[in-house]
Parts: sequence; C-alpha cells; structure tokens
Amino acid sequence: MDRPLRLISAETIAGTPIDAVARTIEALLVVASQPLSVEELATAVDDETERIETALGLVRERHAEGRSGIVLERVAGGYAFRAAREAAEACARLFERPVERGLSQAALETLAIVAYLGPVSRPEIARIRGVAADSTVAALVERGLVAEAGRENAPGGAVRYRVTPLFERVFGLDTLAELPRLDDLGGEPDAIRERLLAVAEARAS
Amino acid sequence: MDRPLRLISAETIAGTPIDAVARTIEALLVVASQPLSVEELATAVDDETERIETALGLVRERHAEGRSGIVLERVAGGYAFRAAREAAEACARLFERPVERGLSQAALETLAIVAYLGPVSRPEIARIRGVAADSTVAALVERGLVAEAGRENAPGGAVRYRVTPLFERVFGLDTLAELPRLDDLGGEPDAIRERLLAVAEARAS
Amino acid sequence: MSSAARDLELDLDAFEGPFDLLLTLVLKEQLEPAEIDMAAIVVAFVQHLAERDEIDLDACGEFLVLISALLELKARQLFPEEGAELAELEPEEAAEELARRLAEYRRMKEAAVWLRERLAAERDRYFRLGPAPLAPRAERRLAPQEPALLATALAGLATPPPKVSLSHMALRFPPVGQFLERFRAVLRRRRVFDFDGEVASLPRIEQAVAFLALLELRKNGEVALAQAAPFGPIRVARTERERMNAWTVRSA
Repeated sequence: MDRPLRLISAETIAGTPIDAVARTIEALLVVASQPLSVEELATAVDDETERIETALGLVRERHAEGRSGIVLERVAGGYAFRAAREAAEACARLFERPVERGLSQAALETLAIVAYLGPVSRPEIARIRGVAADSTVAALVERGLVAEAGRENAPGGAVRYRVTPLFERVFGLDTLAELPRLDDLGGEPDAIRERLLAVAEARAS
Repeated sequence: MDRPLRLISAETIAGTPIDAVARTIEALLVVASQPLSVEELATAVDDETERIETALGLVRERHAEGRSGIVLERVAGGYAFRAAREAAEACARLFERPVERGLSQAALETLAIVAYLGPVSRPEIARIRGVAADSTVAALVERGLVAEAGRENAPGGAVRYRVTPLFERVFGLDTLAELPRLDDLGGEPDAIRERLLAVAEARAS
Repeated sequence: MSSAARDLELDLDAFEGPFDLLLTLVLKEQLEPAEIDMAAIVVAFVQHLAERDEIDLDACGEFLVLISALLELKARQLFPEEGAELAELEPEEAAEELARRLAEYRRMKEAAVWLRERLAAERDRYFRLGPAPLAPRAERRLAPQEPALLATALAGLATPPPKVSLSHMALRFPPVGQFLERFRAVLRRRRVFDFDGEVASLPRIEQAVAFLALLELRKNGEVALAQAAPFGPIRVARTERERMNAWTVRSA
C-alpha cells in the first residue's frame, strides 16, 4: 500500500503548500470546542496524516511559549490551543475556573476511582470509599468531569460512570495511560494482608 | 480613584513591552467563549485602553487573512478570533457531523420517560432513573428531541418537558399513541408512573 | 449508664450535633448510615477521651456497642448483596478480601493526591471550555430509531432490584442490667465461668451488651477477668471480698 499513497501525497504536496495546511490547522483548532486528533484534522483538511503531522510541527513552532500568546498543546488524545502561561494572571482576572474550583478530597478520590476503574457504578465507588457516593458523583457530572456510561448488566442495574475528555484537559493528560500505574501506588498491601491474617488466625484458634 | 490607578498603570507601561501585551490579548481571545471588549481586555491585562488598542493593532497584523489561519474580527461585543476564509471548506467538513447511529442508555431512558409520562419535570425523571437528570435533559433539549412544556402546577413549579415532532420523526411515530404498549405496565401513564416510582424507591433503599 | 458517649458532640459532613441525636435519626430512618463518616465519629470519641483524666470504661463500652451497630447497618446498606457471600468465607479468605479492599482504597487515596498535585501544577494552563464565539454551529443528525428501544428502556426502569431483607437488623438493645443480674446469679452458683460459653447462644448485639455488663462488674470489683491470649476465651472469676461488700450494700 506504500507506493500509491506516496504518489498521491506527492501530487497533494504540489497542490497545497505545507504552510497552507498549517494555516488551515490553525483555523480548525481556533473554532473547535474539543481537542482534535490527527485523524480528525486529516479528514477535515482532506490530506494525509503524515502531512498533517508535518504541518503540526510548523504550528507548534509558531505557537510556542514566549513566541505567541496562543500555545499548541497535545492533550486528551489530540491537539488544542490554550493560553500561554505568561498570560495566566490576565486569564485569572477574566475567567473563572469553575470546573476545578474547590474539588474536595471526596471529589478527587471519586475521580481517581472513576478514572482507573471506569466504567464504574456508584455502589462500587461507595464500596471502595466506604461512604455513599451519590452527591459527589452528581456534582462531578454537573462539572462535566464525569459522565454516564450505560448500566451494569442491563435491566435494573446501577448506572455506570466514566471520566470525560474534559477531565483529561483539566488535568493536562494526553491519555488516561498517563495516570501513575496502580501498582506504583498504595505502598505495602502485603503488610496489611499479614496483619489481617494474624488476626484471623488468632480468632480461628 | 483615578489618580492612583493611573500611576500604577504608568509603571506597568514601563514594565511590559507592547508586544507582550499583544501576546496576552491573543491568549485571552483564544480562551474566551464570548467576544471581548477593549474595556474587558484592559481590565484583564491591567493596562490602559490606549495601549490595548495599540496592541490590538499588532494582533490584527499578525492574524490577518493569508498570513494566519486565525483571523482577528471586530464584532458587536468587541473582538474575537475566527477561522480564515481559506479554511472555510475544512471547517465545514469539521462541523459536518456524521449521522449518529444510536442514543446513549441515559438518553434512551430519559426519552422513554418523557414520551410515556410527559409532560414530566426533571426532578421526577431524576427520581425514576435514580440519577440527576440535568445534563441529560439539557442535551436532549439541545438536540431538539425534547422541549419545555410549561411548569408543574402554578408559577414557581419545576419546568416540565415533552417530546418534540423531531422525536416522532426519528422514531417513526405519527402520534405518541403509537408508542409500543408495555404488557407488564399497562397503558395508563399514571399507573406506569406509580410503578416506576415504586421500583425506584426500592432501588434507592 | 454513663452518657459520655451519647453526649459526644459531632461535626460531620452529613450531620452536626450530639451522638444520641444522630442515633435517633438513623433509627427513625431520617439519616442514611451510608452518608455518615464513621471514622470521624471514632476520632471525635477518642479526642473526647483524651481530654479526660481517666478512662471511662462505661462510656467506652457503650460507644463500642453503638458504633459497631452503626457500622453493621452501614455495611449492609452499602453492600446489600454481599452479606451472604462474605459470611461463607473462611477467616483467611475474609482477611484476604479485606486486605485487597483496603489496599485498593489506599491506592485510590494516593491517586487522589497525585490528581491534586497535577491540578496545582496545571493551574496556569487556561483553555476554552465552550464553543468558539465565531465557530459554525454543528448540527447533530440521528439515524431513524426503533420505538421498541423506548419500551425496552422503560421496562428496564420498571424492573425491581433483588430484595434484601433487613428484618434481622432491628436494633433491640437488652438492658445492661439484665446481664448484670444474670452474671451475678451465675457467680452465686460457680466461682468461675467462661464468658464466651455463657453468651455463645446469644445474638451478636446481645453479646456486645453482655460484654458491657462484664466491664461494669469488673469496674465494681465484683469480678476478675483473665484471658490467655488475644481473642482467647475470657474467664470470669468472682472476687470474694468485693462481692460480699456489694451483697451487703444491696441487701441493706
């Protein structure tokens, strides 16, 4: 499949200079309301992903910290524009950050559970946290950080939840795979297990 | 109050080169979801409107047709970025959504409740589904499948919703009387409502 | 009975006020045990104890009984379907399961810390949340749908969840005095008895109250307690002199 594709792309190169592709990408990113993946960009531009990647390189160069107030960022599996960090103070004066303001400990723990184990139901979240999760989950849905994702098993099952692309944007993650590995968290489960086993043995004897 | 403010901003002039002000304006405009007036920009940048106007000139120059995919536009409420005209075709392709095959579980359940029991309020939908209904109902309203239909009882009551003609078209129904009957639940909306609320209560306990 | 436990002032997310009011609300089903942070109650009680010069055994015993009952209520509410499952587990398996859950929660707590740090680091990253002011409007079109889908969705909502019986959870506390009398009667016949054997046939909650009575007798100096190992059987022996004093006072 390599050969014909290369031929077509040679022709396209002749048709649209790469700089024009870069400008079109700028235009798409400035009107999009979500990060756009390379594939989405390729479909909209009607060009090959390879050329999109090359053009993205130009856009990244033009929109880098210190050079432009608009910065290209790779996030949530795609590309998006954001404000340069030097403008953070000015942004703070004009825009609220209602999504992230006052995320409580309960909210963060619930987010962690949904991010790692989602789709996951409220009873499951409650089982892990030991506290009913209803109001916390409702608040996270309201903020757009968490969304419904079907029901457990079907009829009568509990509603399940997953994190949204907005979650990835707010926490600056390209994908959920960037979360720390679960195995690296939580320290020594073996120690807890041993302590509990000791108790169980004493009781059984 | 005028005097001290002017003094402070005079110092800022010395501190911030006009090019940095232009970059900050770029940043503000790329984050805003409304056009920003010169006054709003001045407040956010913490600088004088005159300097903002000068910096806007730089931004306009940098973001002009043919030079950038992002174009500064003066509109009723102030300034905003738009896509360059050369990218119009690509933008049209980006916003042309493919036809969606199906609805989410949340949307289907909510539509079913509104179709069979409507007009019905969000609190009642939430009670039956066991999940806050705000975002799902809002999404269905935005898609034109559900619309407001007065308020519960007198003024001050909760807004009630019904399905729309578009809903009937999508589901191939001439009237709501053609909705499939539920053997188990009977046809009377009041009976269905009572049954659903009873089950919901059992689920929540 | 001492009121130290019941008077405990609580300041929780779901409730603010004295502990006995919280209990009343739970028993009247006006407050969900699932909404209550039990650990915070325990911490409050321990703090309350620390502020006092001497340990009030009555209050401790009463508190243990009440908090255990609350915990059981809460556990059954949170995991209604699990009671039977867990009851069938061997102690080793139960410990394994509990360890797994504790480790899981600990990992999630650390993940929450990571998320908080991440959020702080991203504080100066601003991006647009809504559509761009001058963006074209996207129209969402939906393929034709089957009306049967609506009927199925509604039927799903009308499907009752599996029934869970909570009948055995009715909280009936026998008075502590009942066990005081019972143990005194046993001690009149025998100098030593085995607590575990004496209460083995009783329901959990009554065993807890019986234990409270045991602490009361010990506090009065009427009995001496001995236990060879943690969780081993508790041997209760009458202390002759103290018993005589108590006897005298009571018969006067």
